Amino acid sequence: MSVFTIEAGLAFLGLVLLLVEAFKPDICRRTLGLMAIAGTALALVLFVFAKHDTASLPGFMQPWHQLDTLALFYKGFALVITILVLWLTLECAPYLTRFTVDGKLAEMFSLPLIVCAGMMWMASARDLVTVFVSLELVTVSFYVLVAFARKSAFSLEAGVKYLILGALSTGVLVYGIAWIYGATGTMSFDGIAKALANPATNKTAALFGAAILLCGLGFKVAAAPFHMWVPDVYQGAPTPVTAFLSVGSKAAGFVVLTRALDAFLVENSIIGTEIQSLLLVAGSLTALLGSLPAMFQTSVKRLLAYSSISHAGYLLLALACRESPRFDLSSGGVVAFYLATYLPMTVLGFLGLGLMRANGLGEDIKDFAGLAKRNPLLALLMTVSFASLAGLPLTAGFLGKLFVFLGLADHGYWGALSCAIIAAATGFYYYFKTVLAMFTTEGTDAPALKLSSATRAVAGLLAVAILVLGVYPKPLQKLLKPASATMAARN
Amino acid sequence: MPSLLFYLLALITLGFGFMVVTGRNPVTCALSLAASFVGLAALFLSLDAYFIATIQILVYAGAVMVLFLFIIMLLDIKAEEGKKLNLPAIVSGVLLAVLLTLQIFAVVSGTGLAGKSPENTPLALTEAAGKIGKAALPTITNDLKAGTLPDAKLIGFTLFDQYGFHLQVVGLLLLVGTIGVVVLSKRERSAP
Amino acid sequence: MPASIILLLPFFSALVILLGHRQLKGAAVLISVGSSIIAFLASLVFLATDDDNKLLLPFIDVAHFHAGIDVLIDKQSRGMMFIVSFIGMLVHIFSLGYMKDDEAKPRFFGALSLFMFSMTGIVLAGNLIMMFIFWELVGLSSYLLIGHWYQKASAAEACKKAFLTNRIGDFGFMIGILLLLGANAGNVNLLDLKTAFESGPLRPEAPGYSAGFTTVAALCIFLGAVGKSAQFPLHVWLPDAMEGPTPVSALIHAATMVAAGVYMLVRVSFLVAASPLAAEIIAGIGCITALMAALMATQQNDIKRVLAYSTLSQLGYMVMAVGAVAMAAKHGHGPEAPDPGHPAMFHLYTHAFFKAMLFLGSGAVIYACHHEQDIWKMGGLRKHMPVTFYTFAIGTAALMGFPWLTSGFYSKEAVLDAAFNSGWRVLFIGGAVTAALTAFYMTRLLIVAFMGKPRTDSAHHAQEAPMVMILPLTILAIFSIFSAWDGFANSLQALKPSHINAPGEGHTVLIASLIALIAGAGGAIFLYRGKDKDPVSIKLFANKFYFDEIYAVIVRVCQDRVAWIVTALERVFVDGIIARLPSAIVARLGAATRMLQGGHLQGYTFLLGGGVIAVIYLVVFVLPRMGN
Amino acid sequence: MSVLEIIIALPLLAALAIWLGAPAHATSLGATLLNLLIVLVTTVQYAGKAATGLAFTYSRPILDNPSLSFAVGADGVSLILALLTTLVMLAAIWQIQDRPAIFYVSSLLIGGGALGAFLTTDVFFIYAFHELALIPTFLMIALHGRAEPAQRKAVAWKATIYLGAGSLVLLAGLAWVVLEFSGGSKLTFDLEALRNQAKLTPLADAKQAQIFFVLLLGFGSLVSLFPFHSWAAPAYATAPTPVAMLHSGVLKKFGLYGLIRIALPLLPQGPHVEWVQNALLLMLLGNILVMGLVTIHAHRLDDTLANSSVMHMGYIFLGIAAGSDIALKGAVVLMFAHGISIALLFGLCGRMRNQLGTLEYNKLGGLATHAPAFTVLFAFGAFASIGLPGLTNFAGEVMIFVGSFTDFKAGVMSNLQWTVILALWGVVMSAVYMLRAYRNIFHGSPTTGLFMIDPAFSQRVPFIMLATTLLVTGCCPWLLLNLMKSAL
Amino acid sequence: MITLGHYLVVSGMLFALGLAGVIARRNIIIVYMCLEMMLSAANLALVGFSRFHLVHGLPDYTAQSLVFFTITVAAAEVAVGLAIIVALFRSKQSVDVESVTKLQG
Repeated sequence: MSVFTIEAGLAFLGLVLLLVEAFKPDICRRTLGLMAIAGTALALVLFVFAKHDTASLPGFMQPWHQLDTLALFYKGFALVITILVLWLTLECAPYLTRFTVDGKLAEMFSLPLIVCAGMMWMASARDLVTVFVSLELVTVSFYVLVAFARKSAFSLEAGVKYLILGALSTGVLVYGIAWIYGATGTMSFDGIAKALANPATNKTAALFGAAILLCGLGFKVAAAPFHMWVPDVYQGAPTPVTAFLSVGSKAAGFVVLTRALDAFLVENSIIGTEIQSLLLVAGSLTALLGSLPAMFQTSVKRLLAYSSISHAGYLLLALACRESPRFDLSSGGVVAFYLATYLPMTVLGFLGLGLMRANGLGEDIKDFAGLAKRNPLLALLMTVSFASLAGLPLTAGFLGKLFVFLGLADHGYWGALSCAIIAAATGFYYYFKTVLAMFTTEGTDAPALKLSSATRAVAGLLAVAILVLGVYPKPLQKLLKPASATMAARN
Repeated sequence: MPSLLFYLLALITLGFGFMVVTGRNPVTCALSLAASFVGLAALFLSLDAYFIATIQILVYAGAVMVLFLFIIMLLDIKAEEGKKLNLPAIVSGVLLAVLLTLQIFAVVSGTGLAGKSPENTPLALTEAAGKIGKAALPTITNDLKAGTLPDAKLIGFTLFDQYGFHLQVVGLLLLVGTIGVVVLSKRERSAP
Repeated sequence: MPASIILLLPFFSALVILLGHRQLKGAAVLISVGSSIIAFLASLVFLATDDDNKLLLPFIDVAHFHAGIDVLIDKQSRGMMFIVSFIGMLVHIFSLGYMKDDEAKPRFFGALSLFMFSMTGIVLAGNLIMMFIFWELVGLSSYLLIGHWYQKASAAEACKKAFLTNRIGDFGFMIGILLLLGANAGNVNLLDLKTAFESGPLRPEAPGYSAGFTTVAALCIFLGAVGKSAQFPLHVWLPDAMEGPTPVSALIHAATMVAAGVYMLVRVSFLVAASPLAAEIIAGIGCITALMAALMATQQNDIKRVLAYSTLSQLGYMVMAVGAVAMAAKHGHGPEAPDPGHPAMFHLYTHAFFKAMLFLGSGAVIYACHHEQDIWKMGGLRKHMPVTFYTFAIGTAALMGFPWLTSGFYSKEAVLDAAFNSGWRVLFIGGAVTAALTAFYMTRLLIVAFMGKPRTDSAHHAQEAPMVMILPLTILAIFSIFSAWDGFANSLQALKPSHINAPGEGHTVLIASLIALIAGAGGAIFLYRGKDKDPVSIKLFANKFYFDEIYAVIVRVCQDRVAWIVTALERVFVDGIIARLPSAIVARLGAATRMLQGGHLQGYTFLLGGGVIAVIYLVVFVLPRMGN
Repeated sequence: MSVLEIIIALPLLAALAIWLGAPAHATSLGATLLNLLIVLVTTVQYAGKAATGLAFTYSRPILDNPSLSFAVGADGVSLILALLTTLVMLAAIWQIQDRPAIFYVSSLLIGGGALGAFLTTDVFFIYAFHELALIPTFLMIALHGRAEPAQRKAVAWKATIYLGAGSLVLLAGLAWVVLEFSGGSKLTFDLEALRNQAKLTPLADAKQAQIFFVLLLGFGSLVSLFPFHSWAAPAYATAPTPVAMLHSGVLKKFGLYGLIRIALPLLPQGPHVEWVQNALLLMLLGNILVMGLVTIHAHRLDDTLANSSVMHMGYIFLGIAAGSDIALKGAVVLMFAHGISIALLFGLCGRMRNQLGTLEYNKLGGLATHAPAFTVLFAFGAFASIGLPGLTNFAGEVMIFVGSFTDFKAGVMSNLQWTVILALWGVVMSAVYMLRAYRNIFHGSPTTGLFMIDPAFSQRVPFIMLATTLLVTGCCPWLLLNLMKSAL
Repeated sequence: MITLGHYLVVSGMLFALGLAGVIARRNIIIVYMCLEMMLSAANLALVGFSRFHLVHGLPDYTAQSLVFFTITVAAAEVAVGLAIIVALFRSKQSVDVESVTKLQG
């Protein structure tokens, strides 16, 4: 079975679920959700055992699809996050349905499948056309998902903001693609890399195109100064969608960014130094602009949004550090590693948020007061999640940051390193503000919070993943190792 | 192509574009946009992109604009007359537009690409017929040999020969769009 | 073997009492007294042992730095050991009576044992680190004993004052040790140091010799002695230390601990000898202390305080002797080289007996008068407490240096002789005047307290002290008379200078001291006989030259005020600049960046567009020109 | 499997067990007691081995490149600190009375983290375990601190931000170290490998100085090196008793341990380059003199103790600045000594606060009369921190001073030696404030202050244990020194 | 002579014009129109480049394929976008950008 079959099947499953809902409107949403989860899980299993070489793809796909380790990793990543988002949707369903039309959630189960397929295609893209179409598939789906709970003013506002800004970024992206194409005469990453390594290529046009293209992609990954949509949209969107955006969409954006940068920063690239400097500046700025305003947030959801911005900053900085000879992970590998660690901690955070909402509580820090008393387990798990987000050692988050910082130090990017350190230091403040709230004893008259065993299992699994990745990252590193090797070969 | 015609078309495109940006009545804006797109389509024609020009008119000036107008009518949106203009936004918008234009000027004048014109880079249709080789359909080579540019055929060939996957993705995207529209604009069946 | 018994027995006694004083109750007293008696017997055996320098216990042993508990057994330490253990034993016995009714007897005896341990350590110390260790420990035991009646605010303040003043001295002592240690490659063994100074790398002829260094080192070490032996200007603690129980005053603050400074100086006399300037300063300080304390003593009314100032004065004598001997050696007037005798040590030895006796006597008086210490509230005790009176009189005579009969005479002659030979006539004059003053205030004390009629009821009803208290008094009285005799002194290894009986320079010293004695005693008899209140009132002396007041001001200004200012500065600047300023900046930045998220779509689109333009500007127009 | 792994794991497992519902007091006490025994046996074994390097090593590889492994190993220094940790842990846990389980859990976590930091030999884990121990510290100060909620939160935040920022600077320094000393082929976090590389190809002095300075700032702010100290005093004064004991006694030693263990072997010339040395000397003088005066100014016992704890760090830094073998060993001894004595004092201080409700000097007095055992125990702590011979602190201090004078040329004083002289004045100051505290609290008439009696014997045991340790190692510092036979 | 540069400048100006509209206008529908204008401007640049990047003497049709996709995607985006705008209008009775400022800070 080829990977493409799985991807297509996933999209198809999305359509089937829509049809099921259409023809059997009274179907229990839990059934629908579980079907989606089961389907995705099946896809994941099949994906693991599928053939992982390009030759196994259908012929018409072969020129457009690459199945290197990075692509495979991100495909798996997309499947995992989709499963988790679907689960999160089920958890959040009790309150989400209050804001959806007729209390229906069917599209919340089917669209993620299509998004997942889109993200998997993005991961394999070898040219800008593929990037564009799959990116748009994802983006348009997200327009719908963000505004899905449209009876909530927040969700709708987030939808409008995401729509306008997203469309603007699409325009910028296409304009950038046009100029890159104009400068290099090709839209495939390999071709672009080849052209950029050729000194005869027009440098100004290439720089101009690359700059605009990176602006467009920067929007997707929330790089400063294109991050301004993130807090509003993340806060307004339904929590599962926020999780999906902050993990899935961002990861997909970073995959594409990795691919594009692999081309732009190819050896002897005529625009290499400029783009690298841009990345350093943007990365530092992003880390800071994510961290500094986060200190004043009262809503945990918005806080997580800002945190996600600053994480994007670290990821950009990781991308700016190209070859690290003394590292088994290339920049792409570090990014992948970071994202892999970022997944469980962010999802766990959002899961906690969703559970709070589902139990009739708010999303503000003050609503977290006394959580440790009401549900010690949840408080513990959330603490793990936030500790990891803050980058505390022995959690997954620390290793990711460590690799980034090591890379920066290895290349001597001290300015960027100091910005990252300041951002991380600020991070301690706002993450622990929330943790502290959970453990305060004041205002604990609220009733105990009950979790189903399945929820506990999923949340526990995520926490364990954070801790295991934090102390035993070897398997993950191994998984990502060939990725760096192939890229090193290509570079 | 005569310069005059180009400038005329550019004027139409940009002028109507300007009216979109400045028009106070949404309907005026929509119609100006349609006009601007027609000008744009003509520019596409001048670039030998007949198929693109056609779908620009069909899809944009046709379908999309109709959709816009339809929504404007449906919502009965009043002109912004009564509303105060957001002066800082206007100033900053103009400022950014000017800056961006200047940058593009600088970039365009700074690149060697700018020198290419239809005159110095003419299409070589008959040679192309030979170079494309057997991969292409006979009807394309025949047209090329005859000295006409089989634009639609070539695009179609490229799309269906190379970009089959992308077409399917775009198809899926349109489907998602449809679903989205339904989800987002459906009226609530049962009042809560 | 005796050395370790003498050293460790009191330690274990103290430890046992610390651990189990609740359970032991009365037994604690017996343990302590028993250990002191055994230690005394051991010290007798010890007198017959050979010279030795050996490691008893390890302490710190790193790289080339070896600081163990190693004992240096020679004539000096054997003699000193005898004094310490002997008087210690007597004081223990005396305390049995004196502290009979005290609730915290175990604590008292425990601390006494601790003191015995520490003092023994000082005596036996073979190196300066060990000396310092026990130096501090005597400070602790002194602190505990002065503060025995800690409920009394004055006692609590006094013990604190004693410890802190000693700390200042120890500050110098430690610096001195470190300097010597650094200069002598980590070796501060007394014998090795001596060799180093006399023939080793620190001798004056050695390359790189620095006279300044030697002087500084000597003075730093001397500062330790200044603290412990209560020399000017660190003398202020000793009079206050009389807040402690009287046996403590006798043992620690008269006979032994305060003499440790002198003992230590004698131990490092090679160092003093190596620096003439230091010797002069030491002699000068000693002379000033002797004179000043004697002047203060003339106006004190508290029986113990008179004795305390007398102690100060006598300690000044000894210190002066240390300096004077070193100065004399430079002039070629020193003793013959092999003569280990030292006037300071000799005076220390005799003084220990008669001063301990005087204190114990005063203790008996205080005990008899129901803890009344004002001599003007006594009077006529001669009849009620004859034994006490006679012993006290003997002690007084010894202290005044009653010629040919008392031990004090010989040792004082030795000191004055050294002063006379030092080359500084002023030392000798100071010493002589002090002698006169000593005669004066001691006679005054004797007359006011014991003669005449009882002035209060408590004096009237005073009774002779019990046997356990009388016995030590008597023994000490005997020693006060005979201890300077050759047979006695030599067998006790008292370091009696060999030329003591042949004062030089045509008996000038002898005549001067006789005149001083007659003038002092006569003046006192003339002034105080039959008086019921003090006919002389010199505020300056009575108020101890206002030292306490001056120091209080210094402490308030230099320490408390500065501490206040520093604290304020620390809050404002350090905390402000290091902590609050950055966090304020970050907070301000955070607030500013938050403004970007105004929630207005137009603002966002502007930012996005502006961002694109900025990125283009940066990438296309700036970075390529930077040529990086 | 190494015995050290058991030592590290035991408290952490106990904490987990309590969180999951095991009886808090019994579990934690049992685990700590067992741990103390294991550490003692291990230490004795090590001393008996006459081995000098690392012992009980075991390594579990985690990453190949960068080379990272969970590696444990102990030498004398780490064993001394492990001993300190287990002792203080036992005392801290033992003295908890009528408190929620989180007190036990946090104590176990802080202790376990400290043990991890002291007994692992991989830079990564050394750093990681320390951070692990910091979190419960913050939480406990913020949640159960002895102040109004707003104030204790502010205090906790200050500490958090300070230590967080310090940790990040430290992280940067460690990253720098790892990058510089990893050799050409791959990065390694293994301390031994880094050390070997440092021996093989030492850096230029100037560069060593730079890296050392970064590490000094990082480690230093964890140890409240002046002027990065202002978190410490309020944090200790506010922290719940076991946390104050464990943090000031144990965890704070981490920074010093790091300097001795990581910075000095890798950058032997670092502290001796003139500008670094002068900076360090100035900073530590700030600790000793400025903080000494600040301590003198304190009006409450907790303030006095907290500030004194900051002040005493100056001496340990002095040992590090001196850098000679004697001074470094002295620094280790002093770390141990200070840990025990300050834990003892904070423990007693906490008990006093519980019983009396206030620690203002002007409201106290004469406690010695009715609480003699308590007084004696306090005296042990107080005199230890004054530096009285016979208690461990003295041995450490004197070794540091002596170690600073090892290369003394008669007549020429180096900056270091002048600093020692000034630092000696600090010894006088510490006597001033400690005796002032002692005088105000214990001396005087019992009627002048609040009433308090001795705690029950079982509650005295932890403090007796600490006092005994002070006495035994104070009289026989060679017990500790025997564990550090080879030069540091 | 009309060169590629002319087309690029026209495309750039159209793009800038669209951007100005997006920033300056308050009516979301018009904002959306301006966005379409920007997309079209990008298309013009693409077509221009494709015309002058000859492959075998013919315009590069891969770029024109992208234009095709862009137009399609734009259409879908417009559909979804207008649906959202309709939903917004239904809930707020306004399509002014200032009606969506609740989320901020």
